[in-house]
Amino acid sequence: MLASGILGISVDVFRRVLGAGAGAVVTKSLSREPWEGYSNPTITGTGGGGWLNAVGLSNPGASAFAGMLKGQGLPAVVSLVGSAPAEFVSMIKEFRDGAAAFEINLSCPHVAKVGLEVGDDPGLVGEIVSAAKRAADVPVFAKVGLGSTHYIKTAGAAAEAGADAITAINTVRAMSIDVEAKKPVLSNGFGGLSGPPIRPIAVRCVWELASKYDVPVIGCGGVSSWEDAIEMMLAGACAVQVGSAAGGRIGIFGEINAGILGYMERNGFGSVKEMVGLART
Amino acid sequence: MLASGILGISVDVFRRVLGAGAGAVVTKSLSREPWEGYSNPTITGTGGGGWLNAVGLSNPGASAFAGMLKGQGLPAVVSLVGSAPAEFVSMIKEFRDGAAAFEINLSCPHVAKVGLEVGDDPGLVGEIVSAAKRAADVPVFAKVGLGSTHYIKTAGAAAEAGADAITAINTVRAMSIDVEAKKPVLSNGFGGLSGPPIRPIAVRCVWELASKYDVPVIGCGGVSSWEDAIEMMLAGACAVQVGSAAGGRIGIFGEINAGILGYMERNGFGSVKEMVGLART
Amino acid sequence: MEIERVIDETPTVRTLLFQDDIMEGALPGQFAMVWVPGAGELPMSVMAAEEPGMAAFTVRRRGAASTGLYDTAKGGLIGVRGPYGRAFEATQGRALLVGGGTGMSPLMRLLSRLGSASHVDVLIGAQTEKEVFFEGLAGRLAGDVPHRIVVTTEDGSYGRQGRVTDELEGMLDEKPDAVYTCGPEPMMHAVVRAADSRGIPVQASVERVMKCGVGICGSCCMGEDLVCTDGAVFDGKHLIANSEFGSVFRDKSGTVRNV
Amino acid sequence: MEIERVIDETPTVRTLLFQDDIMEGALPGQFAMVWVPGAGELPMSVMAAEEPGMAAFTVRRRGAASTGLYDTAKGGLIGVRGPYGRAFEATQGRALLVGGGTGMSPLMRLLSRLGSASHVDVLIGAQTEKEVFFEGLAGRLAGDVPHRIVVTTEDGSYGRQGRVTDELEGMLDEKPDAVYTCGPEPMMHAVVRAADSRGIPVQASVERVMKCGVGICGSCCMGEDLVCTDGAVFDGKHLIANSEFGSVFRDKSGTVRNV
Ligand SMILES: Cc1cc2nc3c(=O)[nH]c(=O)nc-3n(C[C@H](O)[C@H](O)[C@H](O)COP(=O)(O)OP(=O)(O)OC[C@H]3O[C@@H](n4cnc5c(N)ncnc54)[C@H](O)[C@@H]3O)c2cc1C
Ligand SMILES: Cc1cc2nc3c(=O)[nH]c(=O)nc-3n(C[C@H](O)[C@H](O)[C@H](O)COP(=O)(O)OP(=O)(O)OC[C@H]3O[C@@H](n4cnc5c(N)ncnc54)[C@H](O)[C@@H]3O)c2cc1C
Ligand SMILES: Cc1cc2nc3c(=O)[nH]c(=O)nc-3n(C[C@H](O)[C@H](O)[C@H](O)COP(=O)(O)O)c2cc1C
Ligand SMILES: Cc1cc2nc3c(=O)[nH]c(=O)nc-3n(C[C@H](O)[C@H](O)[C@H](O)COP(=O)(O)O)c2cc1C
Ligand code: FES
Ligand code: FES
Repeated sequence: MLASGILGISVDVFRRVLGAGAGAVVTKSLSREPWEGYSNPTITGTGGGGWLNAVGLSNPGASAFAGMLKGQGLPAVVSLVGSAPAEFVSMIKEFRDGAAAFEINLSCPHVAKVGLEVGDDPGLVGEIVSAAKRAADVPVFAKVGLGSTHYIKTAGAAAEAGADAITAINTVRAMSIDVEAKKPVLSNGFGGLSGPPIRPIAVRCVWELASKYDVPVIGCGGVSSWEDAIEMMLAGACAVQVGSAAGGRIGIFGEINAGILGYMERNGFGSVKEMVGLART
Repeated sequence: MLASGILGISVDVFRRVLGAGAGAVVTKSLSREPWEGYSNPTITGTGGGGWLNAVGLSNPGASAFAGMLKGQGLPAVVSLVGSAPAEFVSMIKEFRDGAAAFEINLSCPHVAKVGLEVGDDPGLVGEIVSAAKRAADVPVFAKVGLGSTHYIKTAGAAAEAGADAITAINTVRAMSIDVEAKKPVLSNGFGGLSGPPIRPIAVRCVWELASKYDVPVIGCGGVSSWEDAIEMMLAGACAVQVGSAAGGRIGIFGEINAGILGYMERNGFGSVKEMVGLART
Repeated sequence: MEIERVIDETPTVRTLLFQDDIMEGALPGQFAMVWVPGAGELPMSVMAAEEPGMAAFTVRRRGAASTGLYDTAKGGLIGVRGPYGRAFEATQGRALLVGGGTGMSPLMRLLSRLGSASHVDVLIGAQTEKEVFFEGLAGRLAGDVPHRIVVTTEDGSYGRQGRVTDELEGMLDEKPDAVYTCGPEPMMHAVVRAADSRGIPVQASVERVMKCGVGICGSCCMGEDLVCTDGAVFDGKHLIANSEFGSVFRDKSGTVRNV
Repeated sequence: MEIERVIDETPTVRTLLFQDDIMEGALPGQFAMVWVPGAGELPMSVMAAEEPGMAAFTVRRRGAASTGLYDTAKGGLIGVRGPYGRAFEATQGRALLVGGGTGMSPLMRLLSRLGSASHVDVLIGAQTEKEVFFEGLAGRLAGDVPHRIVVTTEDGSYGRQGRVTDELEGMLDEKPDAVYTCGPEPMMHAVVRAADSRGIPVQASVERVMKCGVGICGSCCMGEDLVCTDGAVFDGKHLIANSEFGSVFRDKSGTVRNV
């Protein structure tokens, strides 16, 4: 599954990603109004395949996107950001016929008032997820990350409020400073770290969540090979999202699928389900 | 400065590290009684120079170590772990004549009842640091990391209780699973992630701490070159610890010193102080 | 990267030269993400430099980032990542280069690598005399290759009056083996259609909003293409099949807008 | 890594063979960190295999990890990282190899690479007949190189009665050009001192508690040396200068203990 914010603003690109083997795509997180996001630099490499980004949730707004998706029949998970239950409800209503599921972004680590700042308030998380569940006629996922409130609490609040799955994790709040310029590289200063560097952290979170709650977990963070995808599943993820690694390498979805199939054959697994959480047993 | 837990159990090795250019060394975190730690595998590579470890705070105990350091006159920061103020006080008393400072480990992410589990309780942190301050006649540092309580609160409690510096950060709780064995690699399952992958996270924490509190910050996490050390300083660190990168490369301390000197010359800095926090201005 | 020399091309366009082996090795049409600390970061085609070992960017000041770069003086520091993207494929024979404004910059780099062409025509478009640049440089870069440089200005203050597209038909009649173009999208659209309709291979370097430059963020999408990694240089046939080329682009929020 | 063949050497020692290019390329004396899922991880000298393309470990069952490895059957999976550490430097001329127990393993690998030696003596120590192994293999690995293999058992049940050190003096009298040793530390200590006092270059492969194998954790320290990266093979002169060699080691907690 393509992770949110990666290549996520055009239906044509979604089709290409799906054609390359992704089972589903998650849209860029959408807000009620269009957002320009932060000015460049919004992305910088951190070595070892890591990326630091503060795109600032730039997006054309939920209405515009709903229009694009309408009637296309794509397996598109619509990611949403906002600060209050009513915002999410009004956005969800725009997507009648067009969203296969919704993912509530409770974990963007670099934009004020939304994302992590919402996720850090488990009470609000509960309200938002309940409201979203009532408004939506498709599954609702909650995406968590490392914030100032432990993600386990945020996920717990979402699970209790009826979330159909927890996506873990978003990028990790971080910063890079250029020693010659003597300034943070990103225009926003702080950004979110993604890619292979955060994989061991994401695997741990998937494991902890799958051990603690009964709700399905979608693994996200640093997956860049079929081995990484299997690792997530063994930890307890029933689906896996690929973000940064799809950058410049859309064919990765096919490679991962092929790798998983080969692995299942070699190990005698009849279905993905048999692998989910196997390392925990 | 050599970080805790790296090469940190023998005076002869400390001398070698100091000879290579380290300004100070931090000992392995010591407990009141000797601890065997977890069984192997206790360390595994995670790619991109990253390491995941769950050594389990193996150490020969504070008394044995105090005997080793006594009268050696080494610039050794003694790292301590424990669960209650009295434990720290009794350990500190063993080190009359031998410790240049103490570092209270509030952040080991993989051992129950100590480290992060203490750091996650700001009230307890305050008590421990106050008690340590009263008992010690040398400076007391508090080392924080990413736990279930936001590290900013832990650091705040330590600062209020009189900590002379905050060391940030420890390893980040994480996990690696081997897809062939279908089991976590480390015997303990969870471990702590260190090395270049966590550098952007550590830089962010140093920045946030230095922006929020008046207490000096010691930067630790992923530093493996002089540029990384400067990056920490520009973010607000007045001293920098090198951990994983010193592994197999003790000469790194000299390289970093030379790099910093060259940088200061090129940029016309007369003292390290002029650089501390410069990127925040 | 330290800027070593600055050339004023027009009142709003400057070329900044610097020493860098990696950029010096960029292929013509490739671009870099250029960071101007404090001002922003923006994609810039790598420009040719006459000095060996040097590379350059030619920038027109428009918004914050480009103005920040424009204002960077000799000795100023910029950050550069790249080169990124696909380059022009230099073909043999007779070449026609059609550029407008700073779109001339990748064409100049291409021109400096066309040593084995049999003949090169360079068609430069500008609004007015003051905005004409690279005419002299184009001649020098073409060197021994037989060449012709034609300038058009919309107000007729220099060269031929009109738009580059007015001159295009005549030059296509001379049957070039390949056409290369970079400039405002309506101009490129016209060039691509005209060349393709005559069966002449054409390549164009397309511009879109870019944030990452490496195929992660999707901001540069044009139909199913990502301009940063699938382009910026595309083959004309591919562009004609892409319904968004010459028609719509996405602004910084991702909202669809007309070109 | 999949185990392809298991050889029972003694009732407590097995050799496990597997296919792996990286380990096959390990130099004699280098070690690997071997993970036995569920049982533990431990340092193992890379052993010689007679089959081309194969590498091996020879393990004696002692605690949990070594027993887990010992119990790994054909088809079983182990994880291997490395090779790590410094290797034996093979010198020319006449060589004397002195080993005890599984310490024979790196010496066997060394023997398989001593093709240009003029003569090789192999001195093998064991407690009793049942624990003697590698005698036949040593002969095969020495191949065309003139060699002699001497076995000692403490109970005299096989070979000469006594300890290897009893035979040592006589063999040193034959003036080998280089001595290589690996085994229990008191034995190595004796061998190093004896050879060095006669001015014969000697190298020994030392054992310490290892957690990381790459110089991070410090658990393997011996004086100021880190056995994992500065060794495990050290030059005899260096060892004699190190006051901890033959005297103390640190257990898993880091507590200093007598060898
Ligand atoms: C591959 C590539 C190569 C480029 N090479 C050069 C070059 O060599 N020299 C050069 O001067 N510029 C070049 N550009 C354009 C440059 O990157 C900036 O887009 C331009 O300088 C404006 O940026 P700004 O941030 O200063 O202004 P902004 O504040 O972003 O915008 C200023 C004005 O320009 C418009 N604008 C910005 N970007 C676009 C766009 N992609 N499409 C349509 N309108 C837009 C805005 O709407 C606004 O009206 C290139 C662009 C790309 C994608
Ligand atoms: C570089 C190197 C190469 C090695 N090569 C081999 C080899 O080829 N074959 C082989 O069988 N073994 C080898 N060993 C030893 C092996 O790694 C283990 O230490 C041994 O098998 C015991 O491990 P265990 O975990 O099973 O037992 P544990 O439970 O750790 O210990 C069992 C017993 O052995 C003692 N012991 C363990 N380690 C040490 C030590 N370092 N020094 C002193 N006593 C110790 C313990 O105190 C205990 O009495 C090597 C060790 C090193 C450092
Ligand atoms: C450029 C970029 C933009 C992103 N935008 C969003 C977003 O809008 N919403 C969201 O929930 N996550 C966003 N993310 C986070 C990713 O969805 C994903 O959680 C994270 O990158 C970790 O996965 P990865 O390591 O596979 O990239 C973004 C990540 C990147 C790199
Ligand atoms: C093998 C190992 C053991 C460690 N042991 C300790 C410890 O005992 N006490 C402690 O405070 N930190 C310990 N740490 C954490 C380091 O001191 C440091 O905070 C962390 O590794 C991040 O720095 P680095 O990226 O430079 O390694 C250990 C780290 C490693 C890799
Ligand atoms: S600029 Fe980010 S995908 Fe092209
Ligand atoms: S085994 Fe860790 S330093 Fe040697």
